[in-house]
Amino acid sequence: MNFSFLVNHIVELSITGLALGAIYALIALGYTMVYGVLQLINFAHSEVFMYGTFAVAWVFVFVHGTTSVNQTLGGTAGLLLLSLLAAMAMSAAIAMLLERVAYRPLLKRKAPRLMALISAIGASFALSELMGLRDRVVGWVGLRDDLDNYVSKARDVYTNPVTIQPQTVFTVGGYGVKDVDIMVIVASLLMMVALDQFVRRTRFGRGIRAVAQDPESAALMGVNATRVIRGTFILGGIMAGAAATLYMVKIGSTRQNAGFIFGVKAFTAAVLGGIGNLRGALLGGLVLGVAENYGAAIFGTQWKDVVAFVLLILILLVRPSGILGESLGKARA
Amino acid sequence: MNRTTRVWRAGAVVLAAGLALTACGSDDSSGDGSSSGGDCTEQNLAFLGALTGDAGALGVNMANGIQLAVDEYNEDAECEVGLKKFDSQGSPDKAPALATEIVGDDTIIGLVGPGFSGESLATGKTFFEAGLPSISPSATNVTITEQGWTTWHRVIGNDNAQGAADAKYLTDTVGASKVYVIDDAQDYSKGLATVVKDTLGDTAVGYDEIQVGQTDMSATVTKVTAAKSDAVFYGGYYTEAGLLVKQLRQAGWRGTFMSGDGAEDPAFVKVAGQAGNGAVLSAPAAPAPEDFAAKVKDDTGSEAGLYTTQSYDAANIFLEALKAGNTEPKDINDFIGSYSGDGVSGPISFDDKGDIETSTIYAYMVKDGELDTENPTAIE
Amino acid sequence: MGVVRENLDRVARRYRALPGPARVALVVLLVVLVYLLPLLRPPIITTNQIDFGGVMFAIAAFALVAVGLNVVIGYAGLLDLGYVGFYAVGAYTTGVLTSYHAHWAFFLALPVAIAVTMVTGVLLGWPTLRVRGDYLAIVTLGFGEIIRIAVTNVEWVGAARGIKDIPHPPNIGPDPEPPFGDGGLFTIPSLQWDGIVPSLDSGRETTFLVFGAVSAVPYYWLVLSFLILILFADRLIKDSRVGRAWEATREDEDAAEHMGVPTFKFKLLAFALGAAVGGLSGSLYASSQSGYINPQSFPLLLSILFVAAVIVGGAGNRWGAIIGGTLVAYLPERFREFADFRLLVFGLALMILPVYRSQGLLPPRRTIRARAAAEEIEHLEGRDEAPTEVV
Amino acid sequence: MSERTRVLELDDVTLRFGGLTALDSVSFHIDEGEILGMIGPNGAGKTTAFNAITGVYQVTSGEVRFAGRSLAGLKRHAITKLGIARTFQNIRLFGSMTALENVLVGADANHSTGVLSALFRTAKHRREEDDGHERGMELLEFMGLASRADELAANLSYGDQRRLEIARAMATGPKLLCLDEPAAGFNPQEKAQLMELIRRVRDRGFTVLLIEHDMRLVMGVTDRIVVLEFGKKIAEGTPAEIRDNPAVIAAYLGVDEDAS
Repeated sequence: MNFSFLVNHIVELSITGLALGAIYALIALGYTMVYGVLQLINFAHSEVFMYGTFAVAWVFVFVHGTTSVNQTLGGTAGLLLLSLLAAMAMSAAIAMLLERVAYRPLLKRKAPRLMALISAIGASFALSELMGLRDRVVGWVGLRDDLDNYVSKARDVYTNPVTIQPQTVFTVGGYGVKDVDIMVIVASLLMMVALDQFVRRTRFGRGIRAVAQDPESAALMGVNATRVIRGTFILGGIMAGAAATLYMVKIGSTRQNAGFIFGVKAFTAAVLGGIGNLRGALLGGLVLGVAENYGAAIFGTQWKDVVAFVLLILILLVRPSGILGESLGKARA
Repeated sequence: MNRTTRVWRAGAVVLAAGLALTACGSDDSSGDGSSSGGDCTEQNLAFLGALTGDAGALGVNMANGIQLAVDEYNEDAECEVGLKKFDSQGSPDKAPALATEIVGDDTIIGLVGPGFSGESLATGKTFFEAGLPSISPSATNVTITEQGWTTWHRVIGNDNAQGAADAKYLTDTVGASKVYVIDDAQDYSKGLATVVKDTLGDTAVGYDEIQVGQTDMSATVTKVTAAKSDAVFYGGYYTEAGLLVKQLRQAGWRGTFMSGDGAEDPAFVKVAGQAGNGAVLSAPAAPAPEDFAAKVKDDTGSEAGLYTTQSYDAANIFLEALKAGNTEPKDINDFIGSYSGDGVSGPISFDDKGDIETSTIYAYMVKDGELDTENPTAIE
Repeated sequence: MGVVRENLDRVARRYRALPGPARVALVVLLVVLVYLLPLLRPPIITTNQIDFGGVMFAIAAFALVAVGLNVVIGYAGLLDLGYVGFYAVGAYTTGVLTSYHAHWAFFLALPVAIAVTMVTGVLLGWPTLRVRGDYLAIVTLGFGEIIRIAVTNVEWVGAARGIKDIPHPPNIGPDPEPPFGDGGLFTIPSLQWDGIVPSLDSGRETTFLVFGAVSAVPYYWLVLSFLILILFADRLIKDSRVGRAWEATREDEDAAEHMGVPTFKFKLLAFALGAAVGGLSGSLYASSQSGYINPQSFPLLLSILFVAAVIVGGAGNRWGAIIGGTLVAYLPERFREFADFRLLVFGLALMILPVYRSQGLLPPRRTIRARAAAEEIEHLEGRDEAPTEVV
Repeated sequence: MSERTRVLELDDVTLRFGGLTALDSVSFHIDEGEILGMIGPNGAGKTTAFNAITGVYQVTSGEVRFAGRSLAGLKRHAITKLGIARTFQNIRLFGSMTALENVLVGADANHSTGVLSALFRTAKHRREEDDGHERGMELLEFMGLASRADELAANLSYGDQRRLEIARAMATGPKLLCLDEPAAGFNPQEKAQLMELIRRVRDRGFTVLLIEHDMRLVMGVTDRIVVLEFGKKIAEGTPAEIRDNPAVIAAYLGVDEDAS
């Protein structure tokens, strides 16, 4: 246990923790929204995120080539924007596919909720494995040579050729705050505010809240539940795409099972904040990211996940429905 | 080295048998093990290791080396020897049932493997109790040869040798005075890192553990930079090693990064990018000599890779035992125990625990965004 | 799919129509057959490339776990995504008591391992069973991870090295003297098949009754015996006040509470009993062939496969759990040639299954019985509308 | 009246949720063998009072006493075991269990077999199972549901489900049976049958608390009636008294309170 280390480096640990937490939060939104309208844990949401990270890397390879270089954040701004769009599109498409293939048939048949969970677990395995076998898939289609840069050794770590070299922007308490961390935190806050406003202000957002509150009355009032559900998946996918881009900025590498750990963490964040609650997801993500970093500083990095889960259990004991409680339309509809 | 597949372990499962996938990716045991002559009984070598899964590439390297040795032997042998391959996916949970299958097969006269330390520990007893001699080309964990399994051998230096050499390299060659030691809490990694840490003594200024699969290293980076260390030793595998060195460089850390054979892989550079430059990766193995590499390519159609030479040498010891007229497990085991010769990977003889007597540790450098696998420096 | 169900029903009906002694004889015959399976090595279902005895051991162990988890998920309706944690606690308790810190005999450590796991279940359940159902999933998942990370890093339980030399159950007859002495009373050869013609395979034999490292068959027998015991116990408990209380709680917790069911107590009980079976399986696993456990044997993925086994088989039906466990453990070994595609196909199958069988392969018996009752009533009332799907 | 035993007593019971006062100093009592009706417009606090009695809510102030004993702090299942049983406004049967099993769950409230006695099939276990089956079948018979015993609760007709709920509640062996709008969704003929049934229930020795919307039913079957409005008790008396009570008439006709 090393509390003095935590105290001495609290600024650095807080900021890097917030940046990580911001990514958790963006992914958590997908879990929380789908849970809000369907009361289902979308176990495959982690793969929605993972496909986004690949979209980012592929855009970089496509535009930049495979030579590995270091770049500043500013120098890659254009490319990043492009890959953000690509990642959002990719993740949204995967989310939509999930809804169509793994959920809608079950909802139609009124299958028990546990069965939907199994379907989601299956979809998660299948999507992840598909990414891990992409060299074979491309090989069957006969495109192996053309697409080699995108395929690579499918199970290996796939890395963005451009490494973003963070620059110090200003110094707080002896720690030089990096532009990358600021960018990650600010960008995810912006996304979150945009989504929050969207759900609050638009007709579609009202639809989501209505379905979350009471699907039957929503249907009576003329809300098309199927469209709302699909839209919810897409919105979650877009947020996951944004998370994927930020993740690639910060970490720079991904692999076919990269979604798993982040998915578990993001789901934890969603529950921590109060599942179904958008602002709760944000708060949950940030709290989790910072707590993990503090825990790693005090107990050693290997205990970081334990810190996260123990925190979850403790918070649920005190507040059984998460920090901010549950609501997607419920409390403030 | 002791990699086991991490996530897709125990239950890679097929539920629907009827799904038409028969056409693709079948990886049966390729050895037909057929006997050519009239009074030859069928005899096979077995290989046990990961052929698929995350570590599959390494197992394929090994299988290629064995295949080459077997093919060379069969060219002018009276009775041909086959090769049966058993895919453990590197998992200690899968390996015991495979080991049972191997010892239940009377045609198998010896085992090259197991590939990794975890599966070695899980199966050692089975092979020992069944009296099947084995030679591992790649399992380096120190404790395996401390079990009293007299049928177990390896043609590669163990982690003690490597850790001591790495620590020496850091202090003598690099001239580091403050080394931060990190590992990923896996058996292999921790063993190696602990030897390095203990050898370094006071020069090791800090210690942290990360988790396999972790991608954000910020807390560890803070620790390393806060300790003002001029070198980092990492015990673990290339993915986390690459991410770690990258994030250290991103935070402006300028010391020397060193890791062991778990990271000695071209993929390390892929993950680390330009940040990998200057990194030192050690391994208890020299690169394959050129003419040998050519033979491998010729015979199997694949490149020689890590552990191909060791596997070739291990297989050859069994084949020489056969040539010398040994067919009973006990005779073969005695033959291995007293064996002494020069393999492609170096001089080979075993001490009474089954460890190789002399092994050299090599340091491989990363330069200009590439791992130089051709010209390592031997650490004395 | 309807055809399968009809045939199953028909078999069940015919079985029930048999006279008592014939029924007993049939069951005994079936059980003997199941015990002998790894020695009979019947064609088609026997795995090649991997020891069939070892696979049968894995199947029995998986089925045992699934039956235990079925109590938690199927009966009490609690989604537990961290069951592997209990499995690990059982295995590590056995490891610590028999090898790492003490040298107890296996059968002495086994009940302690079960008790420790049960206590762990209560300690985890006490605070967490109060939170709502879906949260339980993530909390238990976290518990499984905490256990795994803890055993990876805590030196007291061997950390990443794991625990070796966990003693096997006691042998009957002389002990073997490795590497070249077999021990045991006598050896039983297994069969080999040339098409449909069986012959004795002298190379592949198991020594009676040596729990060694060479043959997995004795371990299979041991696990199978425990499985049968647990099945009996499961049935006795399910057909009692306890089983009814679980089902009522699962159906409507508030209503159950108002009918005098102390739901929290019963949920905790389900959790503890499920944990106990998990601990039993873990303990058996620890002392099996290799006598070696390490933290990598207990990944999160295993928990998810356990859950899949229960639900695929049909949550709430003990035979469904056995079938689910069997499939999840057996198919990947039988179809090893699919190699890299196994997990992909598994994933796809998990996606497809719920669409066609939304109650799992074998839905709880009740629905079958209820369907029969519904048919009868229809018959009596002379209606001929199709009965609506139950639940 | 005072020579009869008081089964349930509400003494100045107030229940607040945040700023909202759902029950405001409500007092009334039920005597043994009585059928007490509780009526009032929607939102008057009838179900809230019900929930306060059965332990769903803890009262903010005042006291609920059952057979002289305060119910404060008791869990719902403990209250059931003391002898208060209830049905639900919207039927809440255990759908995947058979009719008989539903009743058995109720009967189990008086049983105590645990895992061990179930495992070893002890004499106590067998006695309790037999007792449960006997009592369960008898109750189903009483409700006219015996032929449906093995049918899933979810598959029963609406009226049968209502009756099964009452049987399940009776199986817990209560002194006081609380029926929450048992006639909801019934046609006049079914309502008449229900009235008859409630009387027969009382004749078996149960005390009944009845929440009901349908005035005719309440007037026809109860001995006394308590009227709630906006969480306050506005009247109490025999059906005849209630029928003529101006406050009740005002509440039901929606006349403005200030005007009355």
